[in-house]
Amino acid sequence: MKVLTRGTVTVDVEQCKGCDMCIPACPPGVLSMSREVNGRGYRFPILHPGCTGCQACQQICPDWVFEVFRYEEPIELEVPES
Amino acid sequence: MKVLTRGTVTVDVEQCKGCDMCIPACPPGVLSMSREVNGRGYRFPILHPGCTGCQACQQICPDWVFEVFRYEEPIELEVPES
Amino acid sequence: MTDAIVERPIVPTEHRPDRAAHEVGHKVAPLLLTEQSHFCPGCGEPIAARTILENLVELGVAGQSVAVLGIGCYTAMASSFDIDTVQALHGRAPSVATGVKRMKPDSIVFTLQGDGDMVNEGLQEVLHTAARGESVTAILLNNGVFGETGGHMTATSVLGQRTKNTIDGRDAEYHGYPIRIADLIAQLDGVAYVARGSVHSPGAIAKTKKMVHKALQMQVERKGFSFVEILTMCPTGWFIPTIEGPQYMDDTLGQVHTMGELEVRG
Amino acid sequence: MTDAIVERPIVPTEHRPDRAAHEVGHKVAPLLLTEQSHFCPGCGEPIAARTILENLVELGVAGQSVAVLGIGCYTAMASSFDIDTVQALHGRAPSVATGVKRMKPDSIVFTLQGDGDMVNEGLQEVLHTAARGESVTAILLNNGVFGETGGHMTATSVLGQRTKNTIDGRDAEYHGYPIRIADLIAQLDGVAYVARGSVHSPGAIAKTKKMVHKALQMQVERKGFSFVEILTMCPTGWFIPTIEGPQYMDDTLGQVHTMGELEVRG
Amino acid sequence: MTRRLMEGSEAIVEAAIAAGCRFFTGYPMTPFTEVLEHFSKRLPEVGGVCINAESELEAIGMTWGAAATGARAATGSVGQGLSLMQESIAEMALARVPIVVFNMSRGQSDYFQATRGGGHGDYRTIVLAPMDVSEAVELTQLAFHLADRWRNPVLVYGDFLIAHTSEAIDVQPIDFGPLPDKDWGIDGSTSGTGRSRMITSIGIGKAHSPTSGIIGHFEGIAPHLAAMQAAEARVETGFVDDADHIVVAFGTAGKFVRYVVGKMRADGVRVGYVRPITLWPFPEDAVARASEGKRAVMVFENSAGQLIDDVKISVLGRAPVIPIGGISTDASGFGVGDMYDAEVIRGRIEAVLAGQEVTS
Amino acid sequence: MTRRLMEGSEAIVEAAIAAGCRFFTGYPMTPFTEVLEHFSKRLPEVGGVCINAESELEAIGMTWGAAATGARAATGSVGQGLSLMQESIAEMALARVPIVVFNMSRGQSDYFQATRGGGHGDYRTIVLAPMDVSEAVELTQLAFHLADRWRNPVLVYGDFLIAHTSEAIDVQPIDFGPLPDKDWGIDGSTSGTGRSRMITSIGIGKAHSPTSGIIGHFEGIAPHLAAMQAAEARVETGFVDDADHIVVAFGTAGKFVRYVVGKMRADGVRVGYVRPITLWPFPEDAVARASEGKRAVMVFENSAGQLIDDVKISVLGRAPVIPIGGISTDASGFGVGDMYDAEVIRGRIEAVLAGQEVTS
Amino acid sequence: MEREIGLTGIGGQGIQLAAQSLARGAAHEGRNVSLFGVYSGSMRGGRTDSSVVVADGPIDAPPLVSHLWSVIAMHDAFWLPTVEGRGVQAKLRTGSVVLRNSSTFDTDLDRDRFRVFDVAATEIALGLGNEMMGSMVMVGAFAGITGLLEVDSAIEGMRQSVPSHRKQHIERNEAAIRAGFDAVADRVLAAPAWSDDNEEVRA
Amino acid sequence: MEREIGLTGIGGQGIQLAAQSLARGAAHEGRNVSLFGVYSGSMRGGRTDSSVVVADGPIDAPPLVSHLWSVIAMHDAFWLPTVEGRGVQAKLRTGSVVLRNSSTFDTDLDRDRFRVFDVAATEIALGLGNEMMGSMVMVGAFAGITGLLEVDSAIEGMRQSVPSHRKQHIERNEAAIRAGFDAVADRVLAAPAWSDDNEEVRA
Ligand SMILES: Cc1ncc(C[n+]2csc(CCOP(=O)(O)OP(=O)(O)O)c2C)c(N)n1
Ligand SMILES: Cc1ncc(C[n+]2csc(CCOP(=O)(O)OP(=O)(O)O)c2C)c(N)n1
Ligand code: SF4
Ligand code: SF4
Ligand code: SF4
Ligand code: SF4
Ligand code: SF4
Ligand code: SF4
Ligand SMILES: [Mg+2]
Ligand SMILES: [Mg+2]
Repeated sequence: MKVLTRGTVTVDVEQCKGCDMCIPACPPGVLSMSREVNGRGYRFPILHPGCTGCQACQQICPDWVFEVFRYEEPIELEVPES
Repeated sequence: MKVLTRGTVTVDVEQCKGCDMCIPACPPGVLSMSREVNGRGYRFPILHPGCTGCQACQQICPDWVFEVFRYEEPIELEVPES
Repeated sequence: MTDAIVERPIVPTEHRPDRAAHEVGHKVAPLLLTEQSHFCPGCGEPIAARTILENLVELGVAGQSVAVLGIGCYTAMASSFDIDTVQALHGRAPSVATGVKRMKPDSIVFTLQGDGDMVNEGLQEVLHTAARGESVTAILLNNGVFGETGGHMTATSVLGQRTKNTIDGRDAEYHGYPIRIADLIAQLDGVAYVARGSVHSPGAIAKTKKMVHKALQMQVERKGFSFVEILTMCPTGWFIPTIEGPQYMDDTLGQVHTMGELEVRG
Repeated sequence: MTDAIVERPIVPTEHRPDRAAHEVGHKVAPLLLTEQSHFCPGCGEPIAARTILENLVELGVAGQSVAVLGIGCYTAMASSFDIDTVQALHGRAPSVATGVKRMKPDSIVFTLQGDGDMVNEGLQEVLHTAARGESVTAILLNNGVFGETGGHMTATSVLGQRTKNTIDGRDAEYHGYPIRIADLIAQLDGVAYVARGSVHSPGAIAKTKKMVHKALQMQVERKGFSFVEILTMCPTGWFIPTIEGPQYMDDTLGQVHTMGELEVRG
Repeated sequence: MTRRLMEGSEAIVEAAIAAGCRFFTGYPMTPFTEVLEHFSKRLPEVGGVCINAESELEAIGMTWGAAATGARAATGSVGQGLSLMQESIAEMALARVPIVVFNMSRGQSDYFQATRGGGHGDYRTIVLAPMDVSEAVELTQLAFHLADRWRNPVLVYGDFLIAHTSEAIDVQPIDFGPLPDKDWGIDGSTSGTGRSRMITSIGIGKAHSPTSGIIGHFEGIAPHLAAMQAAEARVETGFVDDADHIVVAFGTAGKFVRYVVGKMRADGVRVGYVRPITLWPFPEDAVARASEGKRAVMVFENSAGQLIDDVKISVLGRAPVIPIGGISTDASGFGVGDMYDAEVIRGRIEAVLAGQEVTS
Repeated sequence: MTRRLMEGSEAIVEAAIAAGCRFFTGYPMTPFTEVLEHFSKRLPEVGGVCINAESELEAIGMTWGAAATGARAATGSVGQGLSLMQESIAEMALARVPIVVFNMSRGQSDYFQATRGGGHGDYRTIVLAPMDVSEAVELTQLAFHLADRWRNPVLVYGDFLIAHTSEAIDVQPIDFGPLPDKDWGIDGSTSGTGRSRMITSIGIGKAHSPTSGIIGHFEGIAPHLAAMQAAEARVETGFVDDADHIVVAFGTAGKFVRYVVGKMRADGVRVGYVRPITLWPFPEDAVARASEGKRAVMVFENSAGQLIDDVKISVLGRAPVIPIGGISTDASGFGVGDMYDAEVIRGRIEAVLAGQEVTS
Repeated sequence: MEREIGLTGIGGQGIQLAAQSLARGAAHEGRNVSLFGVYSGSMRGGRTDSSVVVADGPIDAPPLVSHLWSVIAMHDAFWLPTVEGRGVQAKLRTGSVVLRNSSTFDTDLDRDRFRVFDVAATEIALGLGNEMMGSMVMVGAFAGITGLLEVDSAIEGMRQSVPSHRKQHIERNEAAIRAGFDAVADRVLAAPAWSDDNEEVRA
Repeated sequence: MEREIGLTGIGGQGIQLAAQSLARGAAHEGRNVSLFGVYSGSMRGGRTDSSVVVADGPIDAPPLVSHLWSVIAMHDAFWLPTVEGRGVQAKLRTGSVVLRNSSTFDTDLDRDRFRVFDVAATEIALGLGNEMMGSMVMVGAFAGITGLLEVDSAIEGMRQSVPSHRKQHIERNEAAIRAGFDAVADRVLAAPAWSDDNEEVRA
């Protein structure tokens, strides 16, 4: 299955404090929490295809973890049927 | 002319501080200020016929000057035509 | 006062009438230890005090009442009230009253404070106490000035009011706006009763007395915080002749701090 | 968050995209001297701070802005804000801001205070400053607890709220009622703008940002005192997992301290 | 109750309750917060009242009201909060309202405020300075007793170390002997009887029981202070008689000094210590006696130099008075600095013995 | 300006304005009220700001903000009001915010509060104690200078007598010499430049200009205090060299003592006086020198005994220190008691000369 | 030569304005003056005192004087020792000049010891239409009896002392001062301030 | 014999609960105990330290000890001297026992001077479903490596220490302590607390 992906983010893993708040805040639900921890012992978000570049994660993140980008042209990313 | 007089008051002259407030407060307007002063140098109220015993003077007086009485039977007091 | 009246004969007033008559009301307010009153001529504060004292007696709670006084001209009442009294510091009466009430829940505790005391120095105290729903009654004597210090602007002085340090009148731009404290308190959830009365006329005094009655009644019934603001004349601090006090009050303070009941918990 | 998502492929997020893309918004809020934030995981305070900092830049007033901070967790922002700062004592920020503004009328002065700071310790300060119509902007970060000291009840904690010293929930009878501070301030004549926002969801954040904008704009136009209350999550002081913060806020504080504009001077 | 590992703040609360304290209120501030937390849990359990005051100003006001009824009532704070209470504390001393105030201070630099009264006017509070949790349990109870004995506020000067140290404690009520009746307590019951009562700091009395007036009221302060001063000074001394040098220190610093002096004595060094337990009244006589013929009197305190004033006033030139403390705090400002270290302290004492200068 | 009969409170205001004070705020309380009244009239006339603060707590906060901009700013109060300000005064000392505070005190029993700081922690305010209206005019101006020189709050310790005495006065600005730039003042102009500034009492700095941290901040207090102490002690002495006895007194009491001692000298009695002008730093050296070889050092103060502590600390046993003052007030509590009487004071001094006990 | 004048009364009697009128009036004549007033802001009938020292040379004495050459006594509330203080009379010496407002001052005075002058100040003021201006009447009477200053100087002193928000009272104050002066026309310089035989005033 | 144990970390790492668990656990075994914790109410990543003194006789030393026999090191933020203090390491002696949370403690340690034991506490906790329970893991590991107290006593100490509003966490805390104990199964009593050769620990 192809997922339309209008944007993407960078995640500053070491800044993250693992609060999980970005996860439900992401409208298309394309963030999940890692299984590993960062240097301070916190889990952090992982991005999956389908980001819209909406900035919701950036706005709610208390720790300045996300930089958000919008693609000039949306792309399609492949995901397995769920 | 006779004036119907339902009540009367006593005036504790030495308690009075001459504020004048009882004068306009008296509904039938039967109080006036003295020309002399009391021991502290204040003028004080004088009663004329026509008191109704309404207590207005007593209520507004800050210095507990008045005691108010109502006659069992109203009386008529003589005043000159004005 | 018509000039005519002074022409009329004088009724003797030194002694009780010799005719059959009954006394109505007391000369001196009840619960006083002395007839002396150390207030300026024309002051509204003793008039307001009478409304409280009479109510304590009429409600039958005088023998369990505790007064907590603020600091202002009314502080002079501390010695004359025959009421157990805690003299609080300027602004702090509501907290002191709280301490008393919590330790003696059966007492009827009221504060007596001025606008300087309550709305300036102790604004926070009264609001927190009200929000806490503390079962005490706060009584404000609002004359729109610090009477005691000589007639300076308070947080309730109305725009244009001439005070010792706003000699050209209170100017919103420079001195800000008056606080209508009863309106604020009425917004709080913990309050059972809020009203504003005045003592500038016999009619207003009668209404005010009823307000104080209701406020104390709320405390008896443990319904929460109760509050009565009473506008009082301060001819000294207003720099006007005593006789003009009532009218001045009506024209200035009375226009902003309007009378009436603002909150009555059922 | 559906479990399904974790099954999907992972998009690399270490670097800027290699495809043609433009950055939207900044990673770090503007006017910060450091990316480090000394707040607990899931704290709402830095989120609220971003709404202020972005507005200062967007209004073009950053270079004349002065921050006056209260004492609470947000005090940690004093070092990181690239803004001339006066650190006030607990509760005293509005008066300090007044002093600054009166001496530097061209500066844009805002306070940043918590509910403990503003509605407990300094309730009187903010009300007097508002009534004075002081041309400053006060911003309240309301999390219904003293975060800094470990999650104790404040004057805004809602009934039933579990805090460190109301462990069975805030009980009106014993602990009193919460104060809805924005509602109180909106009653005062000196105020130009009063609103209440929140940071518990991206939508709420966007609305809050607009409120802060309007408040600062009022100051630029010298229309009087302006005020924005921002509800912020404090998972630490609420004793809940960080992820539950936004929902908890909506269910508790958000029900009593409801969002919206309460006063807008034309 | 049997011995239980308790933090100092909890132990203080248990001691207060054992002493009959039934009213407490306060506003959070580390490490006073912990005292407040324990009171807010425990007082309702024993039929008392604990109010989460909205601020320190309101806390002290509520305490005033509660104490005015005759109840044993207390409050407290730290640093800024204590300063805010000074107006009321000063006036409660004048109004003769007995309360107990816990200053869970950060360091020892509130000594002046505690002993000279940060408020206005002529007044003093009795100040009890425990050195550790066990002593805090005793002195907390004594505080309530002395407050009632003298109708005067009493301050317990604790600190972060006492608040945050846990020891195994068994709190038992202590009987300090009989006290005068609290017939001055206000409850409304004498209202309207012609014998109504009044609690006031401003020296006026009810019209039916005229007081000595404001002048008399103020003039009466000096004898009251003198009486407390004569009766209540408390001190612990150790090894002073045959010492060449003595060290004066109070509270937690006193605990360290006592420990260090003990070790030095064990090593044969002729040093002694004086530990004031009441900071006011200051044990002037004990310090004076201990200083007689000494080569130096050292003062170890965690401040820029406050206790040293009282030491100088006591020693009055009998021996040189040498400060060996200084301001020492941790990064949180809790006043638990690196100077609180037995080896550091020993080093400073030894430097003085060796005639070297001590720089803190 | 030419000489004009002015009440002390008015003269103080004129002096403050001459010194460049452009911000004042306060809350009425006799006799500070009069100072506030004059400021509220005069400051707008010179382009300054005077706010009728809603309370003393708010007054001191506003003063903090105004002074933080670098403006010369002042406030003040009396008694209770001063006590309420102690939290802020203590912290302004830490934050190095230069302000001037007028304590138009009732009597002299705020000496401890003034000199030891009624607030928490290690700090001191410079305290200037004029003896009369003329000296108040000079010391008020000096106060603003010293505040800026040291970035420290300065207290002017006046009283009811100074406030309410009128003399013919001509207020002229005094030049006390150059001062450091106030480049620390806050006005928003460095915001967003990476060089933004901060005024804080809590020892943290902007991230771009790390400070010494909280520990360093606190440890820095002691040298700051020592520097002020070394530089600023001021005193007036009279007839001390060949005196057998000296009398120490400050402020209005000092004016009386100076007058009485002058009269006694005229009568051939070998008595001298020391009048501390700064109460902190206390002129320890001058008092020590003056006490050398004297038969007694008398202390005349209107309090239960506060100044006497500093006298003892200075004299250090060189001579007996004898209190001849006491609490003396009028019925309003304004601190203007019957003891302020040249004949009464002379009587007390003579009693000591005659070896009698003085009871106040 | 130094002359110490005390004024004593109760709040609302205008004591402070009277004292200022005397002080500014004397200063207007080139005298050295020191003035001290005990008052608080309000007028609730409490003590209000003032003392004025007028001298022809510099004044080095503190403003609270041990003795009074003269006193203007509006009310006797604080005349004798009470719980509130030792009273004004204690500061008088034999021969001190006492101007007594006979309308409101009741206490007996030792007329052998003091030079007592009765002035019905309140009544005179009442006659002028404002019974509250008794102390202005006394100022005029004092100028007349003692000549410490000219009555015109006293009026000038009053003018300089009335606060800006009370300027409308200047006229009637002037009338009261003049009325007081006139009232003692029969006693002019009965106790002259600047004559040497005052040195008889003694403890 | 007295054993001083330091615990150091940053807010939120559960340092205080760990220290209390050790202290109450040791008290449960009849030892004399003194415990001191540096913490403030909030969890904003600041310093949080604790020290526990456990002794078989009465403790007369003040609670702030000059030296540490052992330290449980959760994070290295306050390990070395900084502007914020001289750091925890300064209190160690040669031979002191250091339990290092290898997941979050980065600084190099002098393994010749100290007896260092690495425990991946945060990772172990993560495996149990809550990465925030690393210090509980450390408590178990400490019991195993030093035998200062039995692991069951540590668990009992934890039970007594959890505040009433957090009782629901007791189970998983216990699991974490046991997991820590199990994780050092290969190093049991590798640094025995109550053996005499500890007296080698020296400055
Ligand atoms: C802390 C403090 N500040 C100032 C004062 C001085 N003071 C005494 S009464 C008063 C004003 C009282 O005003 P208000 O309460 O309105 O009473 P009123 O005199 O008008 O009846 C002031 C400011 C004080 N006693 N305490
Ligand atoms: C006068 C005073 N009292 C108490 C404190 C302790 N204190 C520091 S922060 C704080 C609570 C702050 O609460 P809030 O303003 O709501 O901020 P939050 O931590 O929730 O962000 C308290 C009580 C203080 N610093 N000063
Ligand atoms: S930008 Fe929007 S869609 Fe993309 S990850 Fe963030 S919240 Fe999700
Ligand atoms: S919101 Fe920020 S800090 Fe929280 S988990 Fe997401 S990225 Fe991490
Ligand atoms: S009782 Fe009524 S009618 Fe009679 S005098 Fe008084 S006010 Fe007038
Ligand atoms: S109201 Fe009372 S005090 Fe006033 S004039 Fe009338 S009687 Fe006298
Ligand atoms: S000053 Fe005003 S309030 Fe005070 S007694 Fe006089 S009139 Fe009444
Ligand atoms: S305690 Fe609450 S307000 Fe403070 S940093 Fe943590 S989450 Fe934020
Ligand atoms: Mg008023
Ligand atoms: Mg908060």
